[in-house]
Amino acid sequence: MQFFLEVLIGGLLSGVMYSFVALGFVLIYKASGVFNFAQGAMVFFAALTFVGILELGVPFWIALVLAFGAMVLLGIGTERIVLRPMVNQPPIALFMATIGLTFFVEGLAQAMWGASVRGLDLGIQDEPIEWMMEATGIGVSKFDLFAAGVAAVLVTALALFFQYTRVGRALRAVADDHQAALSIGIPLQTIWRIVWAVAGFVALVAGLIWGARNGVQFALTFTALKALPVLILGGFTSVPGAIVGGLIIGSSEKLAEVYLGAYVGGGIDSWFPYVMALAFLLIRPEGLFGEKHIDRV
Amino acid sequence: MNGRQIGDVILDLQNISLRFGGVKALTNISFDVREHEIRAIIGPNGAGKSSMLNVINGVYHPQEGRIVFHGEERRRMEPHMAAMQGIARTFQNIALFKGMSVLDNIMTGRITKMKSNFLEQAIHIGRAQREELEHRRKVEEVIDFLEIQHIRKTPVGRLPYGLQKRVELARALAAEPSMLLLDEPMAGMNVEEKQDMCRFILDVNDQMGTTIVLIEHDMGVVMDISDRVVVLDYGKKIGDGTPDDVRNNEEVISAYLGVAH
Amino acid sequence: MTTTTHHSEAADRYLTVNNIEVIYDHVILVLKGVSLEVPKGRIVALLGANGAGKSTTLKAISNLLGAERGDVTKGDIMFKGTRVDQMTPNQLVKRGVIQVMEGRHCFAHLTLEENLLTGAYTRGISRAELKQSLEMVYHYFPRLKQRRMTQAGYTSGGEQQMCAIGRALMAKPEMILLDEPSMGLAPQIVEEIFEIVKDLNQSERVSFLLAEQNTMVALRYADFGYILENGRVVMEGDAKELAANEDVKEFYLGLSSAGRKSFREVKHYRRRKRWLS
Amino acid sequence: QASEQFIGLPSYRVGAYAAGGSGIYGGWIDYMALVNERDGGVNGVKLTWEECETEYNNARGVECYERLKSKGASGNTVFQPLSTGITYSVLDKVAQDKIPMVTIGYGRTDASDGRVFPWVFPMLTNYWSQNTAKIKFIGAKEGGMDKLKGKKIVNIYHDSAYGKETIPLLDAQAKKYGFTVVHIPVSHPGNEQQSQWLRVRQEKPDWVILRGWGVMNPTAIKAAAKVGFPRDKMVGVWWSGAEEDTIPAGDAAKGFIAAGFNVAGANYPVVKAIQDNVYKKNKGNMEDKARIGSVYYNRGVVHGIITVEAIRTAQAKFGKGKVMNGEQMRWGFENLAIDSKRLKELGAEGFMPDLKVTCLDHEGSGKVKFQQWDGKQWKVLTDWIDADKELVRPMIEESAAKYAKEKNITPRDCSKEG
Amino acid sequence: MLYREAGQFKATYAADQQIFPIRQDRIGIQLLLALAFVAVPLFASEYWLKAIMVPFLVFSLAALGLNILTGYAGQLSLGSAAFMAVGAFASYNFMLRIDGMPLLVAFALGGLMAALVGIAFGLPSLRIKGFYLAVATLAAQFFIVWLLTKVGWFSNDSSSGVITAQEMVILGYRFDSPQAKYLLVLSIVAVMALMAKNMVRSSVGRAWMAVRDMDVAAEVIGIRIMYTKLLAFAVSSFYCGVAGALYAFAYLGTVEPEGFNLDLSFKILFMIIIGGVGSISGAFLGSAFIVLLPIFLDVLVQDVFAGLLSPSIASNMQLMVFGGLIIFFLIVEPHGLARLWQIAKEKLRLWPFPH
Ligand SMILES: Nc1ncnc2c1ncn2[C@@H]1O[C@H](COP(=O)(O)OP(=O)(O)OP(=O)(O)O)[C@@H](O)[C@H]1O
Ligand SMILES: Nc1ncnc2c1ncn2[C@@H]1O[C@H](COP(=O)(O)OP(=O)(O)OP(=O)(O)O)[C@@H](O)[C@H]1O
Ligand SMILES: [Mg+2]
Ligand SMILES: [Mg+2]
Repeated sequence: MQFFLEVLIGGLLSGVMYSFVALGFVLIYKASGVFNFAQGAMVFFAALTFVGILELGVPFWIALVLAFGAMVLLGIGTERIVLRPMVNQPPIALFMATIGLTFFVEGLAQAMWGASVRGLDLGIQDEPIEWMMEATGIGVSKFDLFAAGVAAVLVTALALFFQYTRVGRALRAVADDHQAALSIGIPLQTIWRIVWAVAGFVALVAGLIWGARNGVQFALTFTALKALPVLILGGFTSVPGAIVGGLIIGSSEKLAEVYLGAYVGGGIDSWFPYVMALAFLLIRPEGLFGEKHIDRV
Repeated sequence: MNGRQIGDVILDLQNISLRFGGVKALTNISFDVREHEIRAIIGPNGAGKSSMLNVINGVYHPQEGRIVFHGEERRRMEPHMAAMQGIARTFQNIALFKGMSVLDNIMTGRITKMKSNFLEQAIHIGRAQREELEHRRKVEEVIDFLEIQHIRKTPVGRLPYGLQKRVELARALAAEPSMLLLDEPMAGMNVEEKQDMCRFILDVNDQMGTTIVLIEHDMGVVMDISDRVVVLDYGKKIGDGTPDDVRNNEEVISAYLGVAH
Repeated sequence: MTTTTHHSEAADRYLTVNNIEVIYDHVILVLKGVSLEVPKGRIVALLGANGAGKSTTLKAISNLLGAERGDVTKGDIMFKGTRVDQMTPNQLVKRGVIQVMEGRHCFAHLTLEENLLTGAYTRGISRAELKQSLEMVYHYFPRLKQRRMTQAGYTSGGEQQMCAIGRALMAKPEMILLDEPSMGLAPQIVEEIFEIVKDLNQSERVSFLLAEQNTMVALRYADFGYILENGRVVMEGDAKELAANEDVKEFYLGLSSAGRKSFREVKHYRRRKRWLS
Repeated sequence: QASEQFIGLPSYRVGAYAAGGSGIYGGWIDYMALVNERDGGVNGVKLTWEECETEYNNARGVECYERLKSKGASGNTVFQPLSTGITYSVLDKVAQDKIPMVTIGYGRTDASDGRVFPWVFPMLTNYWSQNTAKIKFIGAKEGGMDKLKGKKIVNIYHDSAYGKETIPLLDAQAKKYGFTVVHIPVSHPGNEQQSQWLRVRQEKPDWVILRGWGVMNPTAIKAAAKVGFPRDKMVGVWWSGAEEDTIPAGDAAKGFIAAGFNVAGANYPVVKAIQDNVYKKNKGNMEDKARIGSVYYNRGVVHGIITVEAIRTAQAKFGKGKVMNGEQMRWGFENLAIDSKRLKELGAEGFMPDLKVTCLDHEGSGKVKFQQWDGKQWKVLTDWIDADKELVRPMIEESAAKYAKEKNITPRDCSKEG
Repeated sequence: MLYREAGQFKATYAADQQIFPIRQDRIGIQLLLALAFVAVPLFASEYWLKAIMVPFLVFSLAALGLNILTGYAGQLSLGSAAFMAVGAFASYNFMLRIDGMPLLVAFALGGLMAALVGIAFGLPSLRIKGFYLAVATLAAQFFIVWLLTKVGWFSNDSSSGVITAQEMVILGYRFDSPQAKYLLVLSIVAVMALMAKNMVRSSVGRAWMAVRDMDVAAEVIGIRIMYTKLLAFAVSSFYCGVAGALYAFAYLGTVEPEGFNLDLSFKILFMIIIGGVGSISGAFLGSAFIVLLPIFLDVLVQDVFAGLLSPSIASNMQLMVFGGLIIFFLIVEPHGLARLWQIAKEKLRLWPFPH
């Protein structure tokens, strides 16, 4: 039982880690109807830029601000060069454009900061909380708890932003119909810059947290892979969905690997999250919290 | 006035009720459609007219009520079954296949009549090729009839609204339906174009004997060309009868027509 | 070429379109030199058959063509003395020009009320003012109030049309470009909408440029009209004069010298004569 | 025109494996530059090379192979793909085109049987040899191979062809020495290993063998720290034993042990010579000079040494100062012998193992050293440890024979080779 | 004046329904085929045949398959590589385990296995749409690769999970020279491309497009959605399966399950989007773009810029330029290279008048 609990809690917490990346996807999807393939590359770029600046001897907080600045620039550049000429184009074309962006950002990151792998220390130990370990025998990492806290704050803030603010509403409108949004004077350019900047910020946070865990290296782009089932399960358009999806995927993936994996030779966490998400989708085709697809005749 | 004979009831809807969550789109509606007639459905916006058509061809499944088509009570039915039974329709918000040319759009209308399988089509000799030509001939007849020869190869997305409506009608006609459901076929047209459209509808009705169920907001059109009219308001039926009956029905006047026309 | 004679004061030079040419996709020439003018506080109707280029003209004015890969390649557009053809739609809306697009482009996943609220985006106003504007729209369209919490995607065609118009009103525009407002609306609502147009025009001095197929109603409410055919203005004049013109009567109003013909009696297609082809 | 020996370099400097690639190719190119700068080439034959970006992708690798094949004066004379996937993709082609393929510490294990694979040289050590050395090391730590009885070893492996390759061997060894082995796969990319390490904790093993790849390594080390498994009981393969694997894990990596057929450190004469003769003249390949002497860099130097020594060997037979073609190079590799004396001359004593390749045995060595991460750098822990050849060789021959049968290859008779 | 339809009147519908109704197009395609079948094998170097033409054709075939599913039937798939893997491993096993199995039959059976797997993973498409459907195909992608790695039987218990494709022999003729391999691949691809073109211009193709453009309306017209979607999955997977078999047999010779990873799936998706979604020629153009451009850039860097830039920067610059060009082409024409080509032709038709 204790082991079960430990696996469960570990799974829930690692699910939160996936949510960080999923959140970035949700933001951009919700605000422009674009599936941003470059999210993983942005996570990498953000973390690498931060560490790169840090290595120049810049203090932590200033480096953070500078890295955020770099993400804002990237967002503005993307809006100007990629999105603006492609207003009102089919989502698949925009999706492809973000793929081009992925190659560009990956190349840019490594051309700027080199290919070497770097460590990152946020000053929070990735070790079990001792008193809890002693009292219950269950190991819960301080770092994971910290990450969960950050995620909770982010998600709450973003969910409120989308639902209740003028800009949030405009973002959702843009996702529905670019041209109609333009026609009532919603400044697409500003909106997209805001969103990409916010998504850049989320990517930075995700990059820092994942980077502190596994090192700042190209593999950060792979985090996107883990985020996909989370995104799909929670729904492309739901901020809280990203978290709930993360929790479900994280915990079920771990439980499955531990309890089912042994029977089939293990390694099932490569596909289990997808099958899991699929099972949910068969019941709710738009994800748990996603907006229902409206098609009427 | 002309040779067509209005026949027996072929579609009988009895006590249909349809709800979407809390919204009652249709409440306890009964009406029938006779063979070869032009049956109009009118009513204010949101009255449930389009929903009614969707019930008839199986897109929506009413929670209550019976539908009898050609004497047979219909169980839950998928839309493509309705097409098989000879019901074709056009849509209020144009539902053409945007990525295809006009010709291809109309050709899809004949899909239920195609016999060759995909392997024959892949090889494209023998039956598949013959069939393709045969149906093309039929489609060209429709194209000639609706006078859209000049836009045959144009992608439908580029056409102005009015022509798109006509292409949609062509697609429906290509199926040689016995019953045609038209959802506001004349919206967004000027008088001249409406006249053309009326002519097409009347000719289809006359020459092919097609039964037509028509939703339209232009009272001039409705009153001129329909045989019987049913009036809906807030999902309820408030009138049913010949154009003249309906025109003089107090309830209909206050709910829909407004000041006398 | 288009020297409009009916209004001469400079203050009336409000919206002018000068000889514009529009090309879609770099190859499809749609407008071949269209000029028109909307004086302040007037209602101008833009009439014409399907595909004449009415919507294109409106989109050229509100600068929505870019999104459809269309380009204004010649001519210019002035609003209150400044050129506006290079402005973004956002800047135009801030200046008071807004378009209601053809085909009810509502935001399907937003509720009707949220749809309306987005309309006020450019104004950046307080909650109280917002509420007030909302009430104004609900006053014009009570049906919207009833269904305010429904997602627009699930409302009927007519409801969506009201939503689109209401949403534009939320921006408190000076000038509205209305594209086929009557399409798909029940007759009494069409009347209502035109009454609203008239009301706004008279009480708030909102100017209108409306593209309409329903020529009869349009000419009844408009002050002035242009007839567009094949991307060219083929006729213009006072609404009353136009309505009295024999050709217009026959081709756009369906009236012959013998009065209105029944739709059933129309026997042949395409009997038209064209001014230009 | 001076005679030039062309060497094609299918490199990868972008993407996920760029960190390793830039180190290895840096070291390799620097060593060749050293030979050119200091010695004027190999007996006067200058070395030239050209890179071709593979992105670690099989299809791109094949394209590079074909492109490089006809480059240079003599065409490419040795192909070293540095990727097991590409190795497999060009396996048939190298025999047809008569270009020797050298795969040092990766690639197809059973290609060590030179009778079936005359053109393939998985030199120094293959995965199976290395693995037996690892068990020897663990045995030594436990105080003798007999002490392994009853012990438990967890094998955490990358769930791929590469990762799975040592499973049969570990099972055989477990039987032989009486320990239990538990195999736990980690699916690619392996940036999340919570469940695997909870299982490790549950299993309470005495040792963990880490057969990792890329980001899987630091993640495993961190996860080990999280569940409290001692890092100095973790032994990694050489793809888990570079600075790139430990630095990202931070403090958690302290004590982690890894096998290697080359060691880290910039103090070896050969590395010094590169500094003096190449970097002083500003002709070095590394952008980040701090990485000179790192595990990957030094591995590149090993690649350089082996390539150059093979040219030398071939020239000794076919004519000093001549440009060797692919067939001659093959002979050079097959008769390559670098003893400790030669290693000393090269300034690489202790830097890499001595080796002697034969027709039968294309591996030529099988020795590895173990290094431990002290939190800042790798420290050599042991001397060269030999593989358990009695165990490995029959398995290699069996596997090679199966391949020969499948492909209708008649193995060479090595007694007839000269 | 070279490219004109004028004066070419179609007297019959049969003439109008030819694959290439315009004479210049017909001549063009004949020239292209002559070039591909005669000139290329005669004049192209071994490098070109082996390293460029064969992979280009194989990827074109896979892209063709994906284009049927995604471009024509509108079902987004990220599992093409997995279906290729099924084709490759199935063909290998048919050849291995059944004595005297003819090569082409093995390819077809490989494709058929892929089609079956495709149908199984296509089932969710009846309920799930758009990007959400991608998850089903992703599940296929990861599950199939996992299964091929995990179950030794598929790779004939090779210790490394790698299979080595058998030699290609048809009726006693050994296809081992680069020319022979190229011609074999070219013939298969040409025939399958023709069949694809026939399908998409017949009623199956129209049914696919109808489902893609508006599935509710399609159903109302009488199209059976389930059958149509699953057929698209089956045909598409068949194409991918055959492409996978060719990838193993004619191109690499030796393949491992990991070679068919998500990256490859994405690559094929890139091809159809860049080439043109819903276009047969787009599959070829896209494949050319994605396969050739990086090579071209690399050659350019090695030959022209070598020494000017540090190798890492040069490599990363290639990546950036590649990404930039993708964006550039999409901005110029969001509907892909095939559409760009079409517009060019349209302009040519109007030339010298601008409109
Ligand atoms: N799929 C659906 N989900 C939820 N509500 C629906 C749905 N379809 C229709 N409705 C509701 O049912 C009511 C009737 O809609 P319907 O489209 O039938 O009206 P209509 O009579 O065709 O109106 P109009 O003339 O404006 O087209 C509307 O209030 C609409 O919002
Ligand atoms: N995005 C587009 N791409 C290419 N051609 C277009 C596009 N939009 C419109 N057109 C063409 O431009 C011409 C004018 O279209 P427009 O929509 O302006 O006509 P309209 O007068 O508004 O017609 P309707 O009354 O049917 O709405 C039409 O011939 C149409 O085919
Ligand atoms: Mg309706
Ligand atoms: Mg219009």
